[in-house]
Amino acid sequence: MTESKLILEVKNLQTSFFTDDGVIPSVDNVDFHVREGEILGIVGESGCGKSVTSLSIMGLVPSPPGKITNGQILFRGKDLTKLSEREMRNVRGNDIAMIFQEPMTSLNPLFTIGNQLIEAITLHKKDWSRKQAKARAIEMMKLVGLPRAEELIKEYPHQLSGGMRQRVMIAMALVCDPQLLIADEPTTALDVTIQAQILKLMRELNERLNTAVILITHDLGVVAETCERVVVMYAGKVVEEGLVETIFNNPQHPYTKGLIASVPDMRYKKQRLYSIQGNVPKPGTVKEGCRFAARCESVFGRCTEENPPLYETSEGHKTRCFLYDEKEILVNDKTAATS
Amino acid sequence: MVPNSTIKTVAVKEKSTGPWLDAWRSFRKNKVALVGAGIVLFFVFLAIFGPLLAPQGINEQSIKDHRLLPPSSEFWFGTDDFGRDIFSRIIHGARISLGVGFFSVIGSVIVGSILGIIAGYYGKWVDMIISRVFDIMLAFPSILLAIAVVSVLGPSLRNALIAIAIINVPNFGRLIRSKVLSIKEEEYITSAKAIGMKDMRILFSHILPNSMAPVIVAGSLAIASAIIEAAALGFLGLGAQAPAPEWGKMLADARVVLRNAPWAMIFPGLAIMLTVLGFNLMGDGLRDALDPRMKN
Amino acid sequence: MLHYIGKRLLQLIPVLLGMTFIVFMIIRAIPGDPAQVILGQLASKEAIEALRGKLGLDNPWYTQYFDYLIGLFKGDLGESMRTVQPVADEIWPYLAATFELALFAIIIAVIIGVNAGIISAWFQNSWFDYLAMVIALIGVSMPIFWLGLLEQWFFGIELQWLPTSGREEVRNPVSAVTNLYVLDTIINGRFDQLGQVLKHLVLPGIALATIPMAIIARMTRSSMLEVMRADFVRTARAKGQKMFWVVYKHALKNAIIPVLTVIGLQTGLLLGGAILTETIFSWPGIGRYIYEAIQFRDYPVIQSGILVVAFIFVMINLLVDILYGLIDPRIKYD
Amino acid sequence: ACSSDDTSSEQPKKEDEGTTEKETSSTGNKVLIFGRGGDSVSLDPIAVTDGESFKVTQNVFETLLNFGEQDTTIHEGLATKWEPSEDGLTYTFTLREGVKFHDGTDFNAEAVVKNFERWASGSEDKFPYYASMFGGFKDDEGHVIESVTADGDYTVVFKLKRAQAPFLKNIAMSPFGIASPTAFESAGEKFGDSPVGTGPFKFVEWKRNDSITIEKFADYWADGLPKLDKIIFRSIPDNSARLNALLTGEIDLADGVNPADGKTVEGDSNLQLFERPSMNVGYLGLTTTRPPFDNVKVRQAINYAIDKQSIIDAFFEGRAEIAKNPMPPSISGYNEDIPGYEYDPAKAKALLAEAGFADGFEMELWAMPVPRPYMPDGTKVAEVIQKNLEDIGVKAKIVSYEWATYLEKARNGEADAFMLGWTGDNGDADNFIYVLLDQDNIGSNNYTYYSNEDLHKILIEAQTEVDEDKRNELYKQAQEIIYKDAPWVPLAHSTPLLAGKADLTGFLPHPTGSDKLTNVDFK
Amino acid sequence: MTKPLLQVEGLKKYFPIHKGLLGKQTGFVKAVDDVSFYVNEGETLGIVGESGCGKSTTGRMLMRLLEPTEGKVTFEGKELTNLSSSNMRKVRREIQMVFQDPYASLNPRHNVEKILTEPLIVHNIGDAKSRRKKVYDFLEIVGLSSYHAKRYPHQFSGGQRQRIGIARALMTNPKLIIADEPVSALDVSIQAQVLNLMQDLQKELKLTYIFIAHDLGVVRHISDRVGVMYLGRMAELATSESLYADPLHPYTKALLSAVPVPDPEYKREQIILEGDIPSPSNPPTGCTFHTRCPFKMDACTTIVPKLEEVKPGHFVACHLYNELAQH
Ligand SMILES: Nc1ncnc2c1ncn2[C@@H]1O[C@H](COP(=O)(O)OP(=O)(O)OP(=O)(O)O)[C@@H](O)[C@H]1O
Ligand SMILES: Nc1ncnc2c1ncn2[C@@H]1O[C@H](COP(=O)(O)OP(=O)(O)OP(=O)(O)O)[C@@H](O)[C@H]1O
Ligand SMILES: [Mg+2]
Ligand SMILES: [Mg+2]
Repeated sequence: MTESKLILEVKNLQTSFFTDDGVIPSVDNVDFHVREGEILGIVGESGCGKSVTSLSIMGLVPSPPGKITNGQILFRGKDLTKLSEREMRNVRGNDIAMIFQEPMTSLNPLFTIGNQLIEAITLHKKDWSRKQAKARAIEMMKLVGLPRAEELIKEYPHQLSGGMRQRVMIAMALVCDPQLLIADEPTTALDVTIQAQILKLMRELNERLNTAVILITHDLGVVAETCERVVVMYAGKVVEEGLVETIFNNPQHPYTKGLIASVPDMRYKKQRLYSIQGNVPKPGTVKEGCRFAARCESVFGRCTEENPPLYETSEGHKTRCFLYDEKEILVNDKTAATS
Repeated sequence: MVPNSTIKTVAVKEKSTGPWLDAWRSFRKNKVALVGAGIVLFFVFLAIFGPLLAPQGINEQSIKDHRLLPPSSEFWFGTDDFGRDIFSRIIHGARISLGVGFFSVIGSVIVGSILGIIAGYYGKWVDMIISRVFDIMLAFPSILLAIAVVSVLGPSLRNALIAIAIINVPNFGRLIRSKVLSIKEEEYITSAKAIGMKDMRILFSHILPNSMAPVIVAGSLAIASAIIEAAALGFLGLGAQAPAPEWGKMLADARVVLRNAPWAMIFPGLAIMLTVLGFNLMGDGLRDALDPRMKN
Repeated sequence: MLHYIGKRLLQLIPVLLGMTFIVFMIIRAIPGDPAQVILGQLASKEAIEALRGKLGLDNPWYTQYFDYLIGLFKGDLGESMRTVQPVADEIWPYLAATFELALFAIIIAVIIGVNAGIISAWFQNSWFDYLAMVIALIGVSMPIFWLGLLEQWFFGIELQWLPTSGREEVRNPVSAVTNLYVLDTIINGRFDQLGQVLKHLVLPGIALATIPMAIIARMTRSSMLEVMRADFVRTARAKGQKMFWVVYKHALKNAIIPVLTVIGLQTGLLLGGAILTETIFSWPGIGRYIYEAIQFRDYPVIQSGILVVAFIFVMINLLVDILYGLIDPRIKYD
Repeated sequence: ACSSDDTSSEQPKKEDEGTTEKETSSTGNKVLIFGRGGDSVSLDPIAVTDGESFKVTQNVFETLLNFGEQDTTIHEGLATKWEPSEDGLTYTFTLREGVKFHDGTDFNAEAVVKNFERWASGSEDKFPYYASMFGGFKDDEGHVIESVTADGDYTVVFKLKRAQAPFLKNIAMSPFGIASPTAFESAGEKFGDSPVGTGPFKFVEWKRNDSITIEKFADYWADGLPKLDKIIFRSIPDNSARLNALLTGEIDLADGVNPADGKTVEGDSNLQLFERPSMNVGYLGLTTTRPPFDNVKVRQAINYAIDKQSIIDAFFEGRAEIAKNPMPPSISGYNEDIPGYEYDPAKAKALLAEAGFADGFEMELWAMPVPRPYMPDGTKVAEVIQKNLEDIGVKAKIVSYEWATYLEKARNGEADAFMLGWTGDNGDADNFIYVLLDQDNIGSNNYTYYSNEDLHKILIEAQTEVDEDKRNELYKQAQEIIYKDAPWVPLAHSTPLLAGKADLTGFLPHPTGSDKLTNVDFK
Repeated sequence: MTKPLLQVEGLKKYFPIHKGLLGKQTGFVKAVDDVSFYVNEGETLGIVGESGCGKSTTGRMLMRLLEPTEGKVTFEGKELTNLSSSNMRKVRREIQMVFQDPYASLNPRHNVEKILTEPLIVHNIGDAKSRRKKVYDFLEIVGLSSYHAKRYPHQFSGGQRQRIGIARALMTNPKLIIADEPVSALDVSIQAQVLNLMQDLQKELKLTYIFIAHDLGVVRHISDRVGVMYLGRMAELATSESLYADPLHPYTKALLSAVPVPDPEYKREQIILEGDIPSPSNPPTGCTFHTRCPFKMDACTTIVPKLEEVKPGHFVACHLYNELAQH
């Protein structure tokens, strides 16, 4: 695997929600990076901050109550958190595009598919004529495997099936050749056979267009089949990061281990599933120590007192767990991220 | 063996709760709604204790000495053309306005709920008929309907109350009906059926309580509009009869002396506005507190 | 679509029939004898009996009702007992007056209400939001007759800016073509009069607009707040669309449907519910026409007047339903 | 042939009107805008009974005789001379010559006869006033007029079946304005929409519930009259709104000014206040058939209990006279010598005690829901009365109904005590006392169900008594009887107020409420 | 072979489609179309299939929460489809249901104690005291504590709510539990807890499950036999070993190959189906799968394949095997 250039670096990102119950850092000190042309997976259970992370990158955190309270998001070296709304608009859809979990609700039900696609184009290609834009839209629709593109363009979202809508979303995201595509649980709402179609499409597009992809999911299977590298999140923190093979074959963090073990495998029948006891802590309730400590089987004193940093246990494999402290490969968060 | 009994459910200390208590908590956080509730409470207080507090009665005329005096330290809101203390009359009037608002809405809620439940629950032609009747009543210009009803019954406070109750019935009826229809489709109703529950029990133990929240919200807002409607009828001379200090009637009476004594019109108007505002603020707050969809 | 409209119109028939029946029963329950009222205090018993006979009032109620219905089916709205004019001829100017006023009011209400609602939702919890919503709340809390009086007092008498009564400058009367004076002055090319007519609309228009404006603003706001949280709004932003267009194009179109319902309802309500405003501003409108008919026990006018108002009310709602279909492609009419 | 002529001649005429209108509007034309409380019902004066109709028809039509400028004395109208016969059964009218109807046809004896024929062959629901003033129609027994005949072009002879004392006054009433026979024959029922008379103004336009426009009739028989070019009657139902409109200059003359606003108008140098001479009475009727009001002592007690002066001070703003008789002093036959019941609660209590109601009783007090010239604010007056009654131990509950219901219920004798009033039609005592208190009119205008055989005899006698003095004497007796029986508490004879621009001249409000605007002008 | 506890024959549910305001019926949604199966006492029958294929409808018809259009459901020898509604209510004591959405299926205005007591009251089981005790016992059994009894549904996490749902289903000591996607709304780590709980309860209380899910891994894990549904029909029904090891129906094959496996090293030939799932209101003729089937034959477009036993205990509805059998 050749080392390619970094396209996105998220450093120390903290995004908080200012609610009636206080300030809740839903994303806390998150670090990761994306290389050109790679597919990075982010997994984690519901509410762990996956979507907030991606919205932070897009500058779309609902505000109020949300706000990026710390950290940097470097896109090709440019800090997105410092950009004005106007500059950010040029990034959105143009440099970085995003597709969302719910294909059913992510398209505006009252505008035609064509209208929405063309809008996405003309927003960034100011000098294009409508005709050009339309041609481009049709081209992209064909690219994502939509049949009857010329007719579909005049139809409304409700006339399309879920799978087709998600394809439209992908086409819309790719219409301006973005360098990075963020896909937030793009297949969660779809049936398995349709999910397979969409994932295949995304892999193909990634290869053909060399667009870097951040694929957010809670399905370990999807990660295993689609991504090269993966970031595991738990309660607003990155707990482990590494190549897909490494993570699945040699999970280090107790949470990752538990997660992998608790998935029922279709290929063989386990007598009893492993289960992580307890629940994900409510955001903001764990102030001190490791957020997984309350559910961790290997918990020891230090876990509830200190906040574990990310330890790089081997090249590109990092774990946020004191169990790996003994191995003396403590790395400073910052150096790890910039390397 | 008790499965998974090892789970340590972390006993976070939680406040005692219930849906209503929660609603109260979220209501309490809403400052504007609290102001509204404060205003309402203030007027409720007046309605109850007004007669004790008011410096004067409602009909202590003093045509020779105190006619149309401007506000002063003796007569805070001035006097009307009978030489009566407007301040005292407004205080006494709180009971009338709140009473009409409250009881007319109670009446519409009761009748509307019964009709709405029957329509929503039995469906078919019963629903057809009731819904059509609601349609008809809604298509009726409500103030004309009220005027017509009062014309039939004769103008009096009680009849104004009945008229207002009648015009509000279809609103509540429809609300309850649609609520019953939507709750009927909820999964917990299916689950109640699945445990073998009878229809009537489902209706009273599940459907009704769950349809009450919007009724309370709509009710508090309806009190607001009922107060205005009562005032409008009073203004047209179709509501409370003299010498009752009904605010709308006070306004109507004051029109004649508007040029000489604007205070006679300004204060009762303000009283109406403030009371109605209180109910509206409170209703809004209740909606936010009771209707989870409004929560951000 | 046409099919749908046809069907809806068919469905109207029972509602309107029910309406005629209810109105018929109510007005006959009102004590007071039209013959007496028409003939005045002087009339003798015989005269009253004679007139009752002539008006058909001594027939049993069902005969009277069926006579009225048969007339209706022939397109005959009856004849005013008081003025002896066919209601159909008489009603239009009144209706037009109210229609013009209501339309004016609702246009003000929509323009201000919808925009205030949008901006409030866009900048939720900003000072504008609070201010607009407090004003809206005060707006719905105000007895309009009181507001009307205050307006007259302030703008009419104190400042002398605006006329306080009637539809036109009487010294320079509009020659009626459609009876919608704004339109008439344009048709007649009398733009000097247009200004006057508009001036006359202002005060009653504002009084009438206040409540719908407040309701529309609140409705728009809550509807917008809901829509602004929707995924497709985020999608639009993710494309790099300007917030203004996200709000006014993507969100508004979705949020407008419940608002439309309210607008339709309010317009309908204004038509029949403007009695107090019409009285205070001496507006020769349908509300007062019917109100006076009630006072004079002019049965045919009450019946047909209410029927016409109700008819327009349901037609407006039908129109709103059709508009839904134009806005929302998911709604199919068949 | 005639009708085709008409239509052909009318066409160009309309165009003429159009052009003259434009001309006059360019030259400073004098337009009076008269704000009033309601719209007219019809502009065919004979078909209506409401004052708002007469306000307009009074200027479009003329009657054979006129009332005085501010009283109800008889003056010449379309007739210049009138001669009753000795027995009072024949009247000969000499008509004015050179008078034209607005449609261009000539006014003559023929026209008068046709008008009376039209009326006499009507029915009560069509021409109510005719029936009540002349005792019915052609075939009715009570019909007073035996015949109306033309004697030449300009003489009309009326033959009566029996003497009718107020005959000439009746003839002068607004309903009997002479209409163009050509017009009412061709218009039929629609005549009320496009009235044609001989009056100083001709009808132009009627916007229902809004305005009625009449304009100067160029061929009016009196030279230099009318002075105004146009009058627009606007209905502004609310008294305050109407005064507002006057203040903002939207109207020039406002009818029905609230007494409370009288001072405002007087204090405004741009305005002037007009007082309409009083020809009305406002009263509290006591239904004499309902206990305890069947007891004359109770009725007298109530009379003593009410503080009329306070009522007049507060709610008529002093612009009324305390009433002691059922008719106003301006009407001949008024009995000055009646002392009236002064305000004396102690006496009232004593009387109540005598009647066996020492502890008082409970009653309903009906308050008028609408303002009327004789009672500007019924409910407020009722509140004062309620208070007065409370002072003598009588608990009165104020009740109100909608106007039409109120009248019907009161007429049915359902009220204990009710407020009402009357404005005279022709300034005759009969029009008050007989109409309001005679037993013949129980179920009609005698709402108190008061009946007194002696009174009845006197009143019937007075109706045919042609000798003015004798007649007055009869009415004075009648008033004495009524005073003793006290079926009413007469409250006030009010002076209704009007307000107009300061530069208005020549406006003389008429006691009947129908004002001739012929001499009105702007300075 | 044990006697089947529940036997389903020819079950159908056609939802009429009403169009227009006058409600003219213009067609049917064939939500469930001729489905037959049985469940043995103590076993778990899994039903999988993609969204809208009629799983929930089937589940609901078994309890007559929906009236079947046609077909017979026999429970312990009683034909449920004939019972009067009051008798049916009594049977519901024996058959209980656990729902997909643990939040929506709990009345938000009732606290846990009330929710759990309700089935007892409805079926007149025990007195107030014994009911209370039973509530607390079952709270323990499903892994909650007694202090949870006074709380309201919204104060629980998803997994806990599902436990409440399960506890409620257990209150009347039912024999059969129909679980309609009981873990679909839960996170992986919580899903494992609930699945384990259900398995434990089954052993302990000798429960029979009909387990509806769309996650093939979960179904495999919990079921003894699995039925695969497609567009209202049963495409394949077999023991879970047989089905997962040797899927016969082309749809099952595609389905199995489409499921992502959490193992980056696992490589397989994926069958990616073309196109979308047709609408049940307008299902394809013949075999409803023929529009997407890679092995489509002429017969498939016209003849509806019957569910037939191709191997012992392995039923499939596909013409491929008809022919094989014939040859
Ligand atoms: N608008 C908001 N206001 C307050 N808190 C929020 C808001 N949006 C998100 N959060 C909080 O941020 C945390 C992370 O949410 P996020 O949506 O990123 O989770 P997620 O990992 O995407 O979960 P899922 O898999 O359910 O989509 C959650 O705990 C949530 O409560
Ligand atoms: N009440 C109903 N009226 C009309 N159609 C219905 C009704 N209930 C379900 N359907 C239709 O029947 C079909 C089967 O629905 P069902 O809920 O059984 O599917 P499912 O397999 O449970 O899907 P999911 O996995 O989404 O829960 C669907 O097409 C659905 O639209
Ligand atoms: Mg998310
Ligand atoms: Mg389902």
